[in-house]
Amino acid sequence: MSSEELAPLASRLGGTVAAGPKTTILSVSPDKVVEACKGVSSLPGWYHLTTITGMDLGQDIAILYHFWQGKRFVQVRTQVPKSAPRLESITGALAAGIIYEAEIQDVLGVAFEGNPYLGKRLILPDAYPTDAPPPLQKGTDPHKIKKMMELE
Amino acid sequence: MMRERLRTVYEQMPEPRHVVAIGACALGGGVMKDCYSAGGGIDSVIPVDLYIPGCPPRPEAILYGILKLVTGIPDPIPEGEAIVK
Amino acid sequence: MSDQGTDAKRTEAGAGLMQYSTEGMMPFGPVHPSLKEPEYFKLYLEGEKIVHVEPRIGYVHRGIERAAQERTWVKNIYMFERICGICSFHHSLTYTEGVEALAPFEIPKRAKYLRELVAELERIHSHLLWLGLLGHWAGFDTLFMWIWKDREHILDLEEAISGNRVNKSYTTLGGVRNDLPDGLADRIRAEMAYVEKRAAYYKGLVQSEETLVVRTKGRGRINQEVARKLCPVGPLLRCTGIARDIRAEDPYAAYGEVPPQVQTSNEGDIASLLTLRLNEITDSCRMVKETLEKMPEGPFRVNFPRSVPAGEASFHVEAPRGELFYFVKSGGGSVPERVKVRTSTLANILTATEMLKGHVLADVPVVLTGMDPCFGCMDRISVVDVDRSKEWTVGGEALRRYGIEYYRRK
Amino acid sequence: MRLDLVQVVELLFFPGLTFFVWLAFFFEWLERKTAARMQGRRGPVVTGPFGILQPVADFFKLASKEEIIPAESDSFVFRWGPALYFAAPAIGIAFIPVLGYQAIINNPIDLLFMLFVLTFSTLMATLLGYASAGRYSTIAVGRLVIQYTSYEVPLLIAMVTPAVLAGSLSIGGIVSAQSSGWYIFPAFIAFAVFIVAALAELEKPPFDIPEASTEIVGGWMTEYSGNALAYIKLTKNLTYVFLSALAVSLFLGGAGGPVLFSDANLQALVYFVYFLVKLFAVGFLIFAIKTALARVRIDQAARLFWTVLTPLSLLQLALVVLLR
Repeated sequence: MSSEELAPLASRLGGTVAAGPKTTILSVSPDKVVEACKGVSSLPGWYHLTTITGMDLGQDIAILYHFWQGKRFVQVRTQVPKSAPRLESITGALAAGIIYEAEIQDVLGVAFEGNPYLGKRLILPDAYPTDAPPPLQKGTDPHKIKKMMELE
Repeated sequence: MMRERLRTVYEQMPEPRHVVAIGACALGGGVMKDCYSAGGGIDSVIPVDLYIPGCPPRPEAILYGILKLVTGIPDPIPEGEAIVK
Repeated sequence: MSDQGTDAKRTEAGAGLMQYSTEGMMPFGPVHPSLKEPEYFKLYLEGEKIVHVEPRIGYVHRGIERAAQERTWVKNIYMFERICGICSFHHSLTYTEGVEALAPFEIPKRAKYLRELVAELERIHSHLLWLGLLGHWAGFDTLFMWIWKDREHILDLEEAISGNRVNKSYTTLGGVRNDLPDGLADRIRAEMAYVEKRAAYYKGLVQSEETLVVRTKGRGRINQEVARKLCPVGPLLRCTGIARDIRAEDPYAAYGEVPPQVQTSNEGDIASLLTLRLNEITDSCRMVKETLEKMPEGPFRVNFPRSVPAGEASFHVEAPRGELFYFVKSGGGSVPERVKVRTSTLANILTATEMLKGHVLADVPVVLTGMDPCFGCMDRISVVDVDRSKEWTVGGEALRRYGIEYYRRK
Repeated sequence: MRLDLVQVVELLFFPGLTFFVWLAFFFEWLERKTAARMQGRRGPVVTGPFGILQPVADFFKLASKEEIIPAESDSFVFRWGPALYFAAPAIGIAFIPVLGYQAIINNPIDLLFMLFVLTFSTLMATLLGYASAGRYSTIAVGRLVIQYTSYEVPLLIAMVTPAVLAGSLSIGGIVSAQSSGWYIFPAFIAFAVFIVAALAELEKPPFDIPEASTEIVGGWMTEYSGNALAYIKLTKNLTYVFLSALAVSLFLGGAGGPVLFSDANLQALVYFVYFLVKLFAVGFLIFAIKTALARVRIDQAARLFWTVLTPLSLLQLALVVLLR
C-alpha cells in the first residue's frame, strides 16, 4: 500500500504517513490507535493483523501494530509514556489482538484497557515477582530477576 | 517454585530411579543460560545419573548413554546414592 | 488459575469469558500426555460439551527477546534457532533475512537457492512429524511409526547438508555456512521420489481408513469469517479456502524463481488439514527437485559486517505452521536494539480455541494437534463446568464422587 | 464335583494355570513382535532367543519395583484387588478343553460361568480403578463401564449362538458337537461379533478407550505400580489367551480334529497341537486388527455396538434358530 492511500485516514486522525522500502508507517497519537487500526483493517484485503510489537525507547514505549497484505506491511505506530503506560485495547474491533496485547502487558507493563487478560499473566511464569519491573524494559537486570525467582 | 515441584516429582517416583539429563540446556543452561526465566542445569535441583550432551543429542547418543547407564549400575545399588560413572 | 474480575470495559470476547469465570473449575491433570510441551487450556464445559476455552501459555517462557538484546548479531542466529526444534531453520532464516534487509548487501544467488532447499526439506519433515503425531493422538500408532520412519530420510538429508538433524545452523548472515556436498543432489532426488510415493500412499490411507475418518471429519471446523476475524496463519488459514501463502505472495529466498503451488481446501476441518498438508509435502518435493535443477553456480557466502546499519525491518516467512514474523531494530551497534518474534502458533491459538468449541472432551487432543501446536502441550487442562456451579478441588475424593455420580445418571 | 490329586496337578500345572501363564507371556511377545513387524520396527530382541523372554523379564522387573499406594486410595482393595482380578481368567481357563473334548473342570452349564467370569473381570477392573482414586482412573472407569454395557449384549448373544447350535451349555458339549463341522461356518457373523467384542473386552484398539494413553495416561491402571501392576498386566495377557481359547472352543472346534493315533496319550498330544495352532490363528487375527486401526471415541464405539453389532448378532441367532 502506498502512502497516498493512507493519507486520507492519516489526515482524518491527525497522524503522519511515511513509506519505507517494505513498510508504510502511520503514526498516530495514543487515543487514535483503535480508530487507526479499524481504518486500516477495513481497507480491502488488509484484515490480517500480523502482530503487535512493543519497544522500550527510554522515555516512551512504542507500540507497533503490523498489518500485512501482498508485498507490503502497514505499521500503525504510537507512543505511550513509560510513566503512565495505558492504552485502549483494539480487541473490540480486532479480536486477533488479544494474545499480542497480553504479551506486551507481560513483558513491558503496558495496560490495555478492555483486554480480557488485563491484570492476568499470559506468558510470564507465575513465579515472576510482582514487584520486579517487566523484563523487556530497559535497565532490568535479568540476574536480579533470576535471584528473585530463586533460579540462581 | 518450579524447583520444588521438580523435586516433589522426583521424590514421588518409585525406586529404583535414575535421572538422565539430555541436551545442553539440561546440562548447564546451554544458549539460554543468561535468560531471566531459565534455571540453568538440572543437577542443581535433583541428582543426575547420566549426562548426554548435544544440542540436540543424536538418537544414537541417547541410546548409547542409556546402555552405559544400564550396564554401569553397580550391584547392589548403594542406598540413596547417585550413580555417576 | 484464579479468576480476577475486573470492571474494565468488556470486549466482545472478554464478555463471554467473564460470564463463565465465576463458576467452579476442575484441573484435568497436572501434566497431560496429549501434546509435547507444556500448555494450559482452561476448558469450560456444559456436561461433556466445550463452550468456552481460555488459553494460558508461557510454560516454557525463557525470555529470549530480552537475551537477544545482549548478544551479538551472529550469536543471536544460534539462539533464535533454538526457539523451536521443529522449524528451527525457519527461525534463523527469518532472522538473517530480516537483518540482511537492513544492510546494503546483495546475497549470492546460490545461497538463496540453498536456503530454499533446506527450508522446503524442513517443511516436509515438519508436516510428516505432525501427521505421525495426529495418528498417535487418534490412537493409530501404526501410522505414527510408519511416518516417523519415513521422516528419518529427510532428517538424514538435513544432516548430510548441514551437519545436524535438528538445529541446523545452516543459514548465516551473508549466505549459508557451507555448499551442498558433492554427490548429494542425486541422493536428494532419489529420496524425494520416495517421499512423494509415500505421501501419495498416506493420502489414500487418511481418506479411506474409517477409524481415522470418523475422528477427523467435521472436527474442529472453522470458516472464512472466523479466519478473517482471528487471523490464523498457514495451513489453518488455507484450509478455509483463503489462498494466502507468503512464499507466493511475498517471496523471500529463491521463492520468486521457484514458486509454490498454493494448496487450499474448502472444508476447514481436521480431515481437510490432513489432505492439505500431504499435498504440501508433494509440492515441496517438487520444489526441492526444481531448486536443485535451477541452482546457479557461484559463491554461497559473502562477508557480513559485524555491526548492522541503524534502522528497522519487518520480515516474515511461511514456516511449516504459517507466518513467522520478526521485527528487527538496529541502533547501528554490534547488538540489536530490539528483536520481536511472533511465532505461527501464537497466531493460531485463538483459532484453536474457536475450533474446540462445541466438541466433547475426547476430541480435544485431535483438534488441538490439528492446528499443529509448537509451544507444545497442554500441560494442564482446567475443566470448568458451567451447569453446576460447584467448586471442584484438586483432591481425588471429590472427583471420584463426581465420576460415580456422573455415570450413575447416565 | 470331586477333585482328585491328578486334577489338582492338572489345574495348577498342565494344562492349567502354569501352562496358560507361560502362554500369556508368549502371547505378549507375539503381540509385540507382530505389532513391531507391521510398524516397521524390530520389537524385543535382547532377552532370550528373538527376545522371547522379554515379557517374563518385564514381569519380574515390575514386580521388583517399589510399590506406591496413594494416600487417597482405598488401600485394602488397592492391595488385594489385583489378586482377585487375576483370579477371573485363571479360573476361566480351567474350563477350556485343551487335551481333547473334556476340560479339567466341566459341568453342564459351563458357558454361563464363562459369562460370569468375563463380567467379574470387568467388575474387578472397575473396582480397582475406583479404589485408586486417581483423576484419570475415574474417567477411565466411566468409559470402561459405558464400553462394557455396550459390548456385553452382542458378546452374550454371540456366545449363546454355538450353544443353540449344539443344544448344550457345556463347553465340552459344544466342542464335541463340532466334530461334524466347525460352527464358524454356520455362525460366521457370531464369530466376527465375538472377535470385535473381545477387542473391546481386552481394551485393544480400536476400543482401547478406557486406557487411551494420549487422553487419560494409563487409564484405570494409572496409579498402580510395582507388583500390582505386574499382576494386572499379566491378567490382561491371560484374558487375551482366555478369550482366544474361548473363540477356538466355541467356533473352531476346540481341540477337536482328525484322530491320528489309537493310543489315548499320543492322541491327546495331537489334540493339543490342534488347539495351539487354532489358538495362535485367533491370536494373530486379534493382533492384526488391533495394529491396523485407530482409536474411536466412546460414543462412536457405543453406537457401533448398539446399532450394528447387536442387530447383527440377533440376526445370526434368529438364523441359527430357524435353520436348526
